[in-house]
Amino acid sequence: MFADWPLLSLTVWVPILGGIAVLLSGDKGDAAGVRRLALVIAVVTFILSLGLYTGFNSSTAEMQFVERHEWISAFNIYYHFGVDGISMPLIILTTFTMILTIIAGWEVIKKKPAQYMAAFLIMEGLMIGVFAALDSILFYVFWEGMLVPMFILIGVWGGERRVYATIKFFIYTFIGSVFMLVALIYMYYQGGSFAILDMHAMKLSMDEQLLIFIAFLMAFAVKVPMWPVHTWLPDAHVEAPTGGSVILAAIMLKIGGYGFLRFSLPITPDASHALDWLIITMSLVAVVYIGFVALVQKDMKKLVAYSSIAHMGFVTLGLFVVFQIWENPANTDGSGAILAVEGAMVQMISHGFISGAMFLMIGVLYDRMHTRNIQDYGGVVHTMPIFAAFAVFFSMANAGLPGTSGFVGEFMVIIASFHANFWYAFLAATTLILGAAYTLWMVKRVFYGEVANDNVRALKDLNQREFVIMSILAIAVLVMGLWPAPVVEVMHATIENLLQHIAVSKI
Amino acid sequence: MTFIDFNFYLFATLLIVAALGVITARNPVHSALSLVLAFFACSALWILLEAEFLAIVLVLVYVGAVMVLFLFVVMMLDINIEQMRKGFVRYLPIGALIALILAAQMIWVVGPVGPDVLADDSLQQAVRHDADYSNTKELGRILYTQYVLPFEIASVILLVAIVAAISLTLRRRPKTKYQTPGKQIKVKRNDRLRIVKMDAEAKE
Amino acid sequence: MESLYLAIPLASLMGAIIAGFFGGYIGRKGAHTATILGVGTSFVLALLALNHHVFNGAEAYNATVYTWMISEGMRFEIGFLIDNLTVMMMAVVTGVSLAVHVYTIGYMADDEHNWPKDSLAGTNSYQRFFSYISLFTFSMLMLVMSNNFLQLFFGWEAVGLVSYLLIGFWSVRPTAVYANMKAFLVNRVGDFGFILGIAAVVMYTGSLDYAEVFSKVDGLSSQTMSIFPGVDWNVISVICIMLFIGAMGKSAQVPLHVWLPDSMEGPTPISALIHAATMVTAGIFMVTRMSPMFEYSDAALSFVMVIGAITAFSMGLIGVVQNDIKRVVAYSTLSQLGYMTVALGASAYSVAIFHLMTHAFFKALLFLAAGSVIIAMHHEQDMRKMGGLKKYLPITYWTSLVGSLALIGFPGTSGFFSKDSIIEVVHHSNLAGHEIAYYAVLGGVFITAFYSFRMFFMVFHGEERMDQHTKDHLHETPWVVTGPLIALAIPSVIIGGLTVRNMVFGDYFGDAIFVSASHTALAEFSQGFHGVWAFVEHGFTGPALYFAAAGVITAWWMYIKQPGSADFFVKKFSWLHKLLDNKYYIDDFNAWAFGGGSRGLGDRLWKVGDMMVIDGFFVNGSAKVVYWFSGIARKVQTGLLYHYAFAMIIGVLALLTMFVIL
Amino acid sequence: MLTVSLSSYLTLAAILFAISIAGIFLNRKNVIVLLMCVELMLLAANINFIAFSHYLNDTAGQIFVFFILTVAAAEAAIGLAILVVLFRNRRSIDVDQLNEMKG
Amino acid sequence: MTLEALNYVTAWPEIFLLAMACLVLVVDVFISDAKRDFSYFLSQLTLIGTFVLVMTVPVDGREIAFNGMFVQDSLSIVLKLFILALSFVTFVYSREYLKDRNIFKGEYYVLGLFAVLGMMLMVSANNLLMIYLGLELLSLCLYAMVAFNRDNGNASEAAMKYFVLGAIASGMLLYGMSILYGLSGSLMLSDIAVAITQADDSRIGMVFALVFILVALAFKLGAVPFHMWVPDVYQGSPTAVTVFIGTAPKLAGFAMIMRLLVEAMGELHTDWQQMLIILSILSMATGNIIAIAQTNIKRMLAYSTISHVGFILLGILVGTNEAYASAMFYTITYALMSLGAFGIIMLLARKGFEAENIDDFKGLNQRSPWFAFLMMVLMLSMAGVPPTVGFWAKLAVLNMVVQIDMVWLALVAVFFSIIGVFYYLRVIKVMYFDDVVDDQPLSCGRDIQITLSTNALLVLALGLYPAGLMSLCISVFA
Repeated sequence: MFADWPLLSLTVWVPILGGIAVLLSGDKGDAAGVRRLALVIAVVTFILSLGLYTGFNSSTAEMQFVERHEWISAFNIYYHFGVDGISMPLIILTTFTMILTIIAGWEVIKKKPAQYMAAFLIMEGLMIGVFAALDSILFYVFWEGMLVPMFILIGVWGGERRVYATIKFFIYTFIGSVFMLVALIYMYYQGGSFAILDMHAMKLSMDEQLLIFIAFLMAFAVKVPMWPVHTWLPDAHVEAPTGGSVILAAIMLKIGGYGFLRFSLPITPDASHALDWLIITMSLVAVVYIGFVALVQKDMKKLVAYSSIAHMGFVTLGLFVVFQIWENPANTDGSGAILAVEGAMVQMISHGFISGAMFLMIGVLYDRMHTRNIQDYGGVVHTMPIFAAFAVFFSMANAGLPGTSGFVGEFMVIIASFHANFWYAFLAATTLILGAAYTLWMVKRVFYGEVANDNVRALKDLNQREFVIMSILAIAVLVMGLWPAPVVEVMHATIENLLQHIAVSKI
Repeated sequence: MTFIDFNFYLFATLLIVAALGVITARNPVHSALSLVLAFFACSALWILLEAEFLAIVLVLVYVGAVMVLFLFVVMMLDINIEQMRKGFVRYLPIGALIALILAAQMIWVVGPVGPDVLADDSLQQAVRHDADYSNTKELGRILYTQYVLPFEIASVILLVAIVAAISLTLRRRPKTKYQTPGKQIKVKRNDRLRIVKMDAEAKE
Repeated sequence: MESLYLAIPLASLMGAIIAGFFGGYIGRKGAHTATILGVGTSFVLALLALNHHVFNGAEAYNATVYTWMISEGMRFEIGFLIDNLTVMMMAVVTGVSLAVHVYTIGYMADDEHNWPKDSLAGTNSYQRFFSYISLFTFSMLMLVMSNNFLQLFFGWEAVGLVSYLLIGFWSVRPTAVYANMKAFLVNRVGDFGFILGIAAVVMYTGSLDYAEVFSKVDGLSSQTMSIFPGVDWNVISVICIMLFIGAMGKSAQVPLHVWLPDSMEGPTPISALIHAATMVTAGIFMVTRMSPMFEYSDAALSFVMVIGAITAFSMGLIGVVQNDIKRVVAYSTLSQLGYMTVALGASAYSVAIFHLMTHAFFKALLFLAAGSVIIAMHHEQDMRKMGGLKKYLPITYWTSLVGSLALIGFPGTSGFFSKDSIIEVVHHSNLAGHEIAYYAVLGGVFITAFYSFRMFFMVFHGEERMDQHTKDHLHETPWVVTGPLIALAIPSVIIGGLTVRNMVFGDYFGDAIFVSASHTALAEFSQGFHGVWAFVEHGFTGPALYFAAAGVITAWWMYIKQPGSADFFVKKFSWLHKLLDNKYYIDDFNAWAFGGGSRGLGDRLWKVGDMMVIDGFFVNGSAKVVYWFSGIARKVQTGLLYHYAFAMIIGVLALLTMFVIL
Repeated sequence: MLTVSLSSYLTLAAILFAISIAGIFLNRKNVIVLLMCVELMLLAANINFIAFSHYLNDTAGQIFVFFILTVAAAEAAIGLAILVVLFRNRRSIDVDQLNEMKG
Repeated sequence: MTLEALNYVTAWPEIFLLAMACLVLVVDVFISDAKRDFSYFLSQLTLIGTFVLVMTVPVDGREIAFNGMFVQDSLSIVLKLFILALSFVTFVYSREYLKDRNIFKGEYYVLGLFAVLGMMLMVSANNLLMIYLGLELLSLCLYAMVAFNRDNGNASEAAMKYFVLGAIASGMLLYGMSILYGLSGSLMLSDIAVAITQADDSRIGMVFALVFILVALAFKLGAVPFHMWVPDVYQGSPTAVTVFIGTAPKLAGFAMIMRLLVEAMGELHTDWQQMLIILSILSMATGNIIAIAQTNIKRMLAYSTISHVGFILLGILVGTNEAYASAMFYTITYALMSLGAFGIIMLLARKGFEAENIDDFKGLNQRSPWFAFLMMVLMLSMAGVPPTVGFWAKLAVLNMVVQIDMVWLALVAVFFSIIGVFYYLRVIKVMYFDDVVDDQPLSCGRDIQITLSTNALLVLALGLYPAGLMSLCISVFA
């Protein structure tokens, strides 16, 4: 039934147009109706994305569901959509997370609910657009456009320092991306096409590649975010409303990783190769340095935000360690590269679930106590046992416990990076300790011990809405941890193809 | 040195001196008068260049109308002359330096030394017209034919100048009291007279 | 058989799920019925499997349950490897677990007293506890039944998780929640090495499957890798040492032992089940499982042996000065784990496993007995407030005595066979460091005997030091407590004698354990074996017994005969006492160096690195510079006409100069 | 030998131009003098046009000057009107005080 | 010579406009203040009529009229249409604003119409003289309009500054033109172009002239360092005039550059390219950096204009037809954005209150979510954030810059646009994140509401589908 539909366009435009509809339905009307409309749109989008999944042929690396229409002929820009094994899971992650986000903001958002919901829906469409775009300018349009609703979200519904945080967020990301734009234009000038796949095939000299790579790096490293351009993230997360944090962590960061996969590696393989030490260093610093920084955070959201940075370090490590895996003389059969990249992808998806869950958890507490300071809590388990159970579960997932999705990606990346160098794996594996340390220490201070104060004593356990969100996420985390095969299978052909591509020098 | 040469240097010197007078005079009235002198000198130079009509126009229109307007405004606004010179000496060195550099550069390009930009044959020697040649007639001939559109536009510009000058400066003083007979005639009884009905006050 | 094998862990899991998710609905009785049923089923099925493999001599079963993931042609699978080693572990795990389940009914009966009044977490704590221990059983079974590294790691971490949950079970107690975090983190340090080991395995063999990995080990034995530039290490040694680091965490070997004593904060059944009988032996089991690899690396084996020896001796010493009844047992456990490790290092895997098994019974017994005492004493754990309990707790007394005798290796008891074997094997070992190990384990015998009976005398004999109230309420614990004690006491005595022939000297393990021909210790030791009775007789002549007897007598002298002498020695050797009392200051060092150090480092990195340098200098700094510059630059716009004109003139001049003149 | 050529006129115009520039910069007090300086500048351009016109033997230059004179008159009218308005508002045509708006 | 030879049909729109402007002038004298709306409607009618006439002007490629003084080509037609449309919208926005300030007079419209005429002549100029006259006609109208609010000191100050600097600029223009005339021997652009190709000795003289002409062009557009008038004039003028100055004349300025630099002095491309690079970088830097420190939104937009001019120059300096098209696209979209932005500023202003400070926008989202949204779209467009048209404009220009291997220049440009994002975001920030200070209700006529919404939504719509406008621009230079 879906076969003939322009499914990708629908998944992109349904939420955007839906968001506009929600916006127009206005704040004066009843908030309940607005929410319900938003939820329906999110669910419809999710169903559409499932249509993508069911129709997806995972045995090929070809782009599927391709739509291509002339858009701006003057610059050869096309309205060009398509998905492969890399973008497919991320699209589903987006649509899935969005439903939860909508529910998460259900009664909590009292100020201008229509604008809130609309911002999310529009952002959803834009994010899906980012994953689906096959024309680099189309990609860029979505990529930048996405900043705006997020900017508004943090700024309007955020916490005390929201203005600082949101402007920092915007400018940081903007700085990174404009240089990417120049790189794209340069490649257009060289190759005459803005199509991403054409860029993949383009011959580029080493100097060109290096500059383009650096431009891309600026864009994607900020988005991921990689150390040392990560400092917007803690601020943005802390100030963002819960839903905003969830989307930020669950999806927006992935766009950086996706960018590396879609642009940096295939377009500038030689530069990626030449500069992989830089990325690897930055990733490992992220894992270790940020691990320590997370340890001393006093604000729960900040802690989780920092942990996100550390986890995303695995993504970049996995993506860029491939060259050294191939080159390591000790690694005789040259295996491990696919494992690394797939590990990075799995890590992205899993981090989507887990960080989303973590932020939702903090949101649950914040909605009740209006504080995120760890020291304001203590002994929450005594008043919110069900919640505490979820919290411990997600914390363990965050710490990479096997059986949860958090483990899969880390495991794959650590193993793969060992193929390149013992010390990569060694430093990456420190996350086992650090990740557990900061997460569990927070859990200990927040949930365990005696009831800290009367505010905690007055807490009410999860309501039905919260319970449903948590359960869905918990199931997702668990299923992916126990059986990641389907996720890996979807991307396998694409990644294999990608690696074959980048193994060939472009010079 | 021919007569023409002599006149050129004479009026050129006069022009420069007058121009310097414009920018250095303490009193704006003196500046204006220097400017008039400059126009005169210039007018003489133009005659040397066989642009008689424009030379006349310059004197008649410029000196006769525009400069008078200038002087009129200077007088009207009654400016404190003592204040006028402040800062002049202080900025003179830099101003003179800039002007000298600029002049040097410009002269280097168009003057006798430096690149010979005027090397083109057509610029070497001016054709002297016959005595019966009428500059005015010649100008008039092409002004109303070839340059009819600019001519029309010039008129529009003048119109704009009129409209602008009037709309900017013409004002009815708001505090001036004047009668409007029409209004006075149209006045009705109710505008002037109000009958107030009051209840008789009750005694305590 | 496949579905039967699958049913073994799943039965426990089902119990855990039922009690965990529906504990509130089914109530206490429902919860313990469900979990006991589940674990009971697992136990019965495990026995069936044991029968199938051991007595019917079935072939080892090695198959995949499902494919977890395929990447790069490598299959990550969940599967079972069932051989004699596994079935024995399964039987021990499920058996001890079953006993603990039953025991818990009694132990946790009054659990609500352990919680604040209005704690919601306390309302279903009973059911939750059962759920946890069933979940643990499941995890442990997954660990031992695994046929690959992935699942091993999965079980490895899962038991760690349950251990975490159970140590911190009384989450209202600060010490408990400190201890559980500590346990998890220290275990994670081990896992850190473990995962690197797995990574190395994957890299050099391209597989996670035991069978496949082992088949490639031979080819790797000459390969080297360089971790530090210029230094080449044997790959197998590196892999084995890293894997062993994992084992050190889980099996609490020095210096990763620090979590185990603290784990006694958990309820006693947990101490018995997890922190004595099963989980802590996972490391031993793992090394045994990996014998085909360890055998290729003498360096790794020496490392194992030395670590084990240090643990065995030094931890026993600490046990001597402990006053908390559970902590004594805990240190004893540490020490015994050291023994097992030493055996591993001597290539005597079967001996290690044998000791593991016997230890599981008598240590569980001792813990449960200690728990019984604690229940009777109304959750008083300090031995200095006990004494003379013999007459109040007869069953506990006698079972404790059995356990203690087994622990010190009284000839004929199960502990005797296993411990004596270890000592002998180490004696025969030819690896570097075996001398140290030998003296350590021998000295350990004396210490073991001393602290065991020190505890025994302090608790059950001598004057009654408890307060009147406690004394009035003293009575023997209920049958659910004593029943398991008796149930465990019997195998503590006899299991060693029954199985020593097959397990240590026979070919019970078959292919499950591989011993290289060059490691002759066990073979040499086996030559001296002439039957169980001869072994026992020989035991009476060996040095170990004398050491043990000396220990018991010393304990008797110090705590019964001359009760004040202990204090005298404490004063006389106060430095030693202080050193031991502070556990060699390792905890303090860890808290200072790792706890404080990492927090300090984190703080520094955050405040200086992130906030000052990146945010302060680069981010906000550049914003400030732009603002500042903007503030300066706008001054150019003075509002004065002549400046504006000047700007234009300068512009003209500049352009003229640049393009016309130059 | 001194002979007047085209470049003499152009040089003269250049000097005049430079003088007017100096005047604009130096005059810090009176807007009217600024306007006069502008007139000087236009005069410089006019001299150029007429000189070229003469040497090119082309009347277009003179036509141009004709229009310049016209426009300059109009410009002067508007400029002075603005000046008057300014004076009414500020009671001053002091260039130094003409800096309410800046930055 | 017959009238036919003049080919005056080509100039019908201008003739109509002139006639109607005079009519408005006359009619206005005879109507009372209460009926002043009539002048407004008549003016609007004039613009519409002219628009229609421009649309219907019979042009076959390139039509020369009035003895070569006047040219009508696709460039002039397209630009005229936009100039007329922009002026029309400007008049719509201004009416209430002028009424509130008691300066709702016919002269505003008359001057406005004459200014439009000036722009149209500039656009169609084919002769140095015509360029000069068109420019002066426009400038004189603008000088007067700036001072239009006679009782406002800032307005007169701004007018004075504008006037003096403008006069200096036209003096320089004339000087440059005189040299150009002398060296090429003609005032006709095409002749000059031919003369430059043949020039060898006199080439440096041509460059000399170019410098002076370029200065005037830079002044007209507001490129650094000839930009000093821009902030003061933008701030001091009544907003109704600011919006007028800030939109259509930019198109006329663009046309002037096209006529002078490209048509007449295209041969000197290498020279003016270098000059424009300097001006463009300076403009982008100065505009963006100083804008950050502004608290007055009109002044901020003035600096933003300067930075946008830098971008427009980037497109021009490339020197290819495609690049001119991109610069034109940029200019048109910029005019559109700034029209909307000033429209909103006027919308917020009311009797006795100028919404001139950025702080006056505080909490606009609470007062009127719709207008806050529109303003956000406009600001994002100015910042160049997709999916608004401002992004495509920047993309188009950068694209061209990269095509002549000046990646470094593109990088400089984006670097400064990052700084630019700062202050546009601040406007969005105060609108959305800050609390309301001024809670007076917003009131404005339906016509303004609809026009303003269309204006801003057009910015968004063109962002979603810029191809139409872009191909229009390209076709102009094809």
